[in-house]
Amino acid sequence: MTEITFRQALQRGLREALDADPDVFLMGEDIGKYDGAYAVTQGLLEKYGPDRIRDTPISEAAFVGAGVGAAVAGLRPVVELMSMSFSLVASDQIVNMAAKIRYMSGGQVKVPMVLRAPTGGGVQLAATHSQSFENWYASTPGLKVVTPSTPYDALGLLRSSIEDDNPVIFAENALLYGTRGEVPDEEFRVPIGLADVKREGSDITMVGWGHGIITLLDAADKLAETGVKAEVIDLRTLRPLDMDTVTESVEKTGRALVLDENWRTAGLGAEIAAEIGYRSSDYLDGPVARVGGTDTPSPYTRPLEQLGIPQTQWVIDEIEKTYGL
Amino acid sequence: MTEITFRQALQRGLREALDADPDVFLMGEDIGKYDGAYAVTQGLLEKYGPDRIRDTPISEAAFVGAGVGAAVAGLRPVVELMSMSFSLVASDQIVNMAAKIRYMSGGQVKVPMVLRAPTGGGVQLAATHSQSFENWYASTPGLKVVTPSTPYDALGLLRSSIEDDNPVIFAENALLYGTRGEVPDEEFRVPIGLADVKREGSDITMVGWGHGIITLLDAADKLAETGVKAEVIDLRTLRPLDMDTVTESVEKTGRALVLDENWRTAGLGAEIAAEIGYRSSDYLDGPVARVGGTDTPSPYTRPLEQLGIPQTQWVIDEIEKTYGL
Amino acid sequence: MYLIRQFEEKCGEMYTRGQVRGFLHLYIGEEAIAVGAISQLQPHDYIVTHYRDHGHALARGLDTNRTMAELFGRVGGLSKGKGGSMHLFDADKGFIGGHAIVGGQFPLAAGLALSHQYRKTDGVCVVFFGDGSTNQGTYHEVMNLASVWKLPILFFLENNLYGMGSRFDRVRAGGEDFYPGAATYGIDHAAVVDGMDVIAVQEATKVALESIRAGNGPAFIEAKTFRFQGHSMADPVKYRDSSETEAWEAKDPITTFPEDLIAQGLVTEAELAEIRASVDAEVDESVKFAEDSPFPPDEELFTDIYA
Amino acid sequence: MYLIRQFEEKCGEMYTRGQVRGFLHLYIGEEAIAVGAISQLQPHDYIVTHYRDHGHALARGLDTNRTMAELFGRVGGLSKGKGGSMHLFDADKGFIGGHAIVGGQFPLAAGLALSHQYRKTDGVCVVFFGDGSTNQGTYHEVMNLASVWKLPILFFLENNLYGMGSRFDRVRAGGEDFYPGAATYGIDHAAVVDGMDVIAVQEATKVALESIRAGNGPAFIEAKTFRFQGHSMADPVKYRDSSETEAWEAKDPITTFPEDLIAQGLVTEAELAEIRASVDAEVDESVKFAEDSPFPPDEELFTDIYA
Ligand SMILES: Cc1ncc(C[n+]2csc(CCOP(=O)(O)OP(=O)(O)O)c2C)c(N)n1
Ligand SMILES: Cc1ncc(C[n+]2csc(CCOP(=O)(O)OP(=O)(O)O)c2C)c(N)n1
Ligand SMILES: [Mg+2]
Ligand SMILES: [Mg+2]
Repeated sequence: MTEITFRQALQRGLREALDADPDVFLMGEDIGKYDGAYAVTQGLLEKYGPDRIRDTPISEAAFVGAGVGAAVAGLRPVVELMSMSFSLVASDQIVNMAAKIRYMSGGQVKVPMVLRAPTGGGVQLAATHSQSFENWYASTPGLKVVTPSTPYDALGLLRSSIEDDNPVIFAENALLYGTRGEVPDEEFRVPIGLADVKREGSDITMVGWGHGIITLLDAADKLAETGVKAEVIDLRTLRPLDMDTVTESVEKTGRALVLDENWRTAGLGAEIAAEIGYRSSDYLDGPVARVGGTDTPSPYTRPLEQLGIPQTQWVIDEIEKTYGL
Repeated sequence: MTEITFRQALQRGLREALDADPDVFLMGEDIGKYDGAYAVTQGLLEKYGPDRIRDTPISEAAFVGAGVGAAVAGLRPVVELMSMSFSLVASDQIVNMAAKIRYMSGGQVKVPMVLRAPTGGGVQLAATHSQSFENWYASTPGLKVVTPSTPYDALGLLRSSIEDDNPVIFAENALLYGTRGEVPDEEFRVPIGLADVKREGSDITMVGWGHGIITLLDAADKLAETGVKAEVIDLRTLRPLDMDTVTESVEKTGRALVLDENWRTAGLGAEIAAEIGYRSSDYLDGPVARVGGTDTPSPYTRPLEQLGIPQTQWVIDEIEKTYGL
Repeated sequence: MYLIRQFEEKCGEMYTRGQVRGFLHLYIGEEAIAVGAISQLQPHDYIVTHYRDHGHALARGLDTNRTMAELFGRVGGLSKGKGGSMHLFDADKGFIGGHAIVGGQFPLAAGLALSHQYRKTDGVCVVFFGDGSTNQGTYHEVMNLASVWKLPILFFLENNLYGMGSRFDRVRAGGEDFYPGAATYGIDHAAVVDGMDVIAVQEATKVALESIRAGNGPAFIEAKTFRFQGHSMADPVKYRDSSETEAWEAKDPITTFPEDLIAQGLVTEAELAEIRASVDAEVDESVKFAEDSPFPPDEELFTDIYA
Repeated sequence: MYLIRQFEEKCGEMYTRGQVRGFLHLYIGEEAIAVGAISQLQPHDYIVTHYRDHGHALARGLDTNRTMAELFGRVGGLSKGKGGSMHLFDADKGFIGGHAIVGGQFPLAAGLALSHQYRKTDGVCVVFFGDGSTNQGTYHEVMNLASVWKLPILFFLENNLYGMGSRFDRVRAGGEDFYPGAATYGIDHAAVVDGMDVIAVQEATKVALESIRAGNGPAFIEAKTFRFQGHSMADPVKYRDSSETEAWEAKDPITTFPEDLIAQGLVTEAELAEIRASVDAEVDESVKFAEDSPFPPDEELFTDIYA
């Protein structure tokens, strides 16, 4: 075990893949000479050279789609978007090309591509730069979507994603890059599509992902002070959803809360709440509680921005309101 | 009252607006000389001339964004996309520009623009041409999203949308263009944000929108044969959602089903189901039933395509499964 | 070319009968381009095209039967009926689709070309596209990307003067010729060719491919052509005069090319008749094959989404 | 120019102190462009720019106090603190933003220009953008659209040679000069100008605006310039030699322009000192104004979403 940062975990995963498989290469804006906007790819250009660490023009549609083409030809591109917020200019290539070319060809081709991007808000980048479109991609058949919350999961999921023969959207909450955690020195994988119980408890199931897990774990600590034992489930993968792990927990605790840091309305949190409500209706002591980001664009100014992002207290209040705990 | 088609209702709304307000103009691919891919704008170029009926290059990002600019300057552009499926190449302009420029400017500007587009599948246009991204736009603060199911609603909502000072996504299910309905000769509006009870009933509330309403009304007919009185609620507006009308109905019937013709997972149907489950948990006889399109890209071949689109029988089966009706 | 023409005439007929559905875009009038260009390719080269893709598919030697079955939506089709007319694929032949989002195919083509460069082969990718598609941002982005990276890609513009009902000059600034624009991206090898002349297309393609295979980066060819029919079967063609069409029909490669061959004594009427008869039989056979092929089984809705 | 420079030096200082946050992109070194270009505009003209927008804002006469307060995220800011440094707006002055999605501002500018044309005024829209943004598809789409429709728009390229860490020649094909590419879109009025020379920029802008107002459609100006500092405050600038920066610093308009004026006897050192003192005071005052302005009240999170 070594304690490393989320950023280091990602870099380790990239280096391993570059070392292990000559078909793996990286593309993205300023990932090479600039060392990456968030320094995840720092030093890689020097080591692996410009054929494998490719700085691209600011042409997201072009290089995301080029990733699909290279993947169809059997290479394993790992493409970086400087922000998930910028993915919209490439969304046609993601949704109509990466996700569908296999289906439209009747299974003749596959797309072993990873599309990495920092995501989320909270650092005053304002409305256009603080979004989490992985929620949308999670509704798109043909894509897989993962979003780790710890260095362990980041490395384990990155390994699985690069080895996967499908297009994987790899969403890295930018607030997590500097967070630390233990990572085994030996080989391991985190399989795509498997949720993780980040904390066990018997009174309520709290479901979240990515940076939201930090809030939920904090809420669980606070709840413990009042004797409420909360179980925290980290989805880790947003598509395919591991509802079995969630269901098992809810049927044990009889209560459920879903946290979606993005806009509350019509986000992924709604899917999980609706599905829990349907699957576990006989086990639930009340409705499924939901906490979400406010339905507002993200303002620049810090006090307002923070007001829009789900805080620990919101979780606690919502549980109290819904279940009287 | 006159019986007209959905297409005629839209054309009437466009002509009225062009006649009434010199600031209204139309832009889109082949809306003029070609008469519109779905003939909604047929004959308008001849009558209003090329300044007001503007054929655009195949540059969706450019002309959607140009619509925003014109609207900011106080004009009232009605922009047509040839298909909602093509909106992805303009999604950055829709989500990051149209939806946010008002907020980012602290309310200094407004965007009185309508973005019309045919949407949905069912006519073998295959995976990239059969999608309904209005579901995504419905999760975006700053946008309004409407989707009429009858000629009456089409005209009433189009009037309201063109008069609205905000960007309105106007989703027209292409299967509806030829459908007929009564429309009053006198002035009327359908307000944005108001759902409509399309059929009254006391046993179950069925919620849908757009083309799904045809399926729900058909299901209601079938259910009536077995003595089940279903209420059918047409949301008409996807953002803002009129949950009050839905809630009122559910608290009367004690049962609810939501139909979302798009991909079932993480679609708008999930939001409605989750919200009903939360608001009306004390009134419900069981979980909120959901019917959705299959989580698959849309295949070209007709038998498979039809297998993926919610049918009347799916609704009936789901009600039986969930509520034993 | 004759095969493509006959095949498509049959497609049109089958569409009218409701056997082929969705959007059907015929290539009639443009056959010399696909045949001329694709004849110059190697088996390891890639081809990417738009929804008007029957010509490229047949020119690449995709199976006539399976192509027709795809249009019929049958399980014997190239993609088991999942793709249809706009999405013909045969990965074994390097034919990476038919794509229906205008301009969507450019980035894909860049990636396929990149794979050849990355692997240091002499392979290329040819991407076919229409005049209308050059107004999409991806055209620009990919021309630039391909040139900066010196990718082995041949940009092949099928300039049939119209994008749906829009004549190029109503939606495009910069004049009648598109190929000079390639220089803006540092693509020096840019040529224009008579798209009704299969030999000229062959020659232009050959020269362009040599340049690309020599490592000079992308090349660009603009072929002037015309679609004799509507944009798709749904198009009543009210936006142009029939006189314009007639002028182009006089250059129809399906009639002019055989005439030239006969004039040059390279082929006899009898030989041509024989070829035509065998092609007609092949096309008839493809319809039979398609009719006999069943629709895909229900479970196919859920397969091929993930590998 | 001196105001912009001093204002931005102060911004940098305030960023270091944590008063200004998010992304902060300084315009230091490029001031002659905004000042030269915007001085030629009429009040009814529109301006659209990118996230590196302080210079354009101040050149347009946006209130220094409210601009600084916006960067501080205070309710007294131009947009009540909701937009921040990258999104400066003053609709009354036709200043329609600061936009942070690279290339996202082009379509907006086309629409603003269209409104002038539609209303038959002689107004124009100037859109500022960087060398890196020309690789986005919207650049191409809007150049074409604007030219086809002969929109009254001035494309103003601030070519500072770098987009973040990428020197233009690493990510762009087609050579050192961008302005010749305008001809591809039938934009004949395309000029290049020394972006460190405010008088030259003024002159070039004046000529371009005359052409546009005369109804000739879009014009294009490329100004060669350099940002003396990093892309944003987060940039350690490891991708270029300081010698390159030093060479450009020798042309710094903030020093060279006053020197010229003095040499020409148009101004005295004493007069300059007076101007500088008053500017310094204005900047200090803006910080005080910003500090004194409260953060917006909580309910502002939910306002300005819909009209
Ligand atoms: C992004 C997008 N916008 C619009 C369309 C609708 N559309 C399909 S083909 C076409 C015209 C394309 O013209 P061109 O590129 O010249 O090709 P041609 O059909 O003439 O071969 C249009 C507008 C689409 N499929 N995708
Ligand atoms: C669509 C998109 N991609 C990437 C970015 C990140 N980004 C912000 S500024 C920038 C460089 C732009 O360079 P240039 O256009 O030359 O302007 P300059 O900063 O030099 O003034 C990049 C890559 C973004 N904001 N939006
Ligand atoms: Mg064409
Ligand atoms: Mg630059």
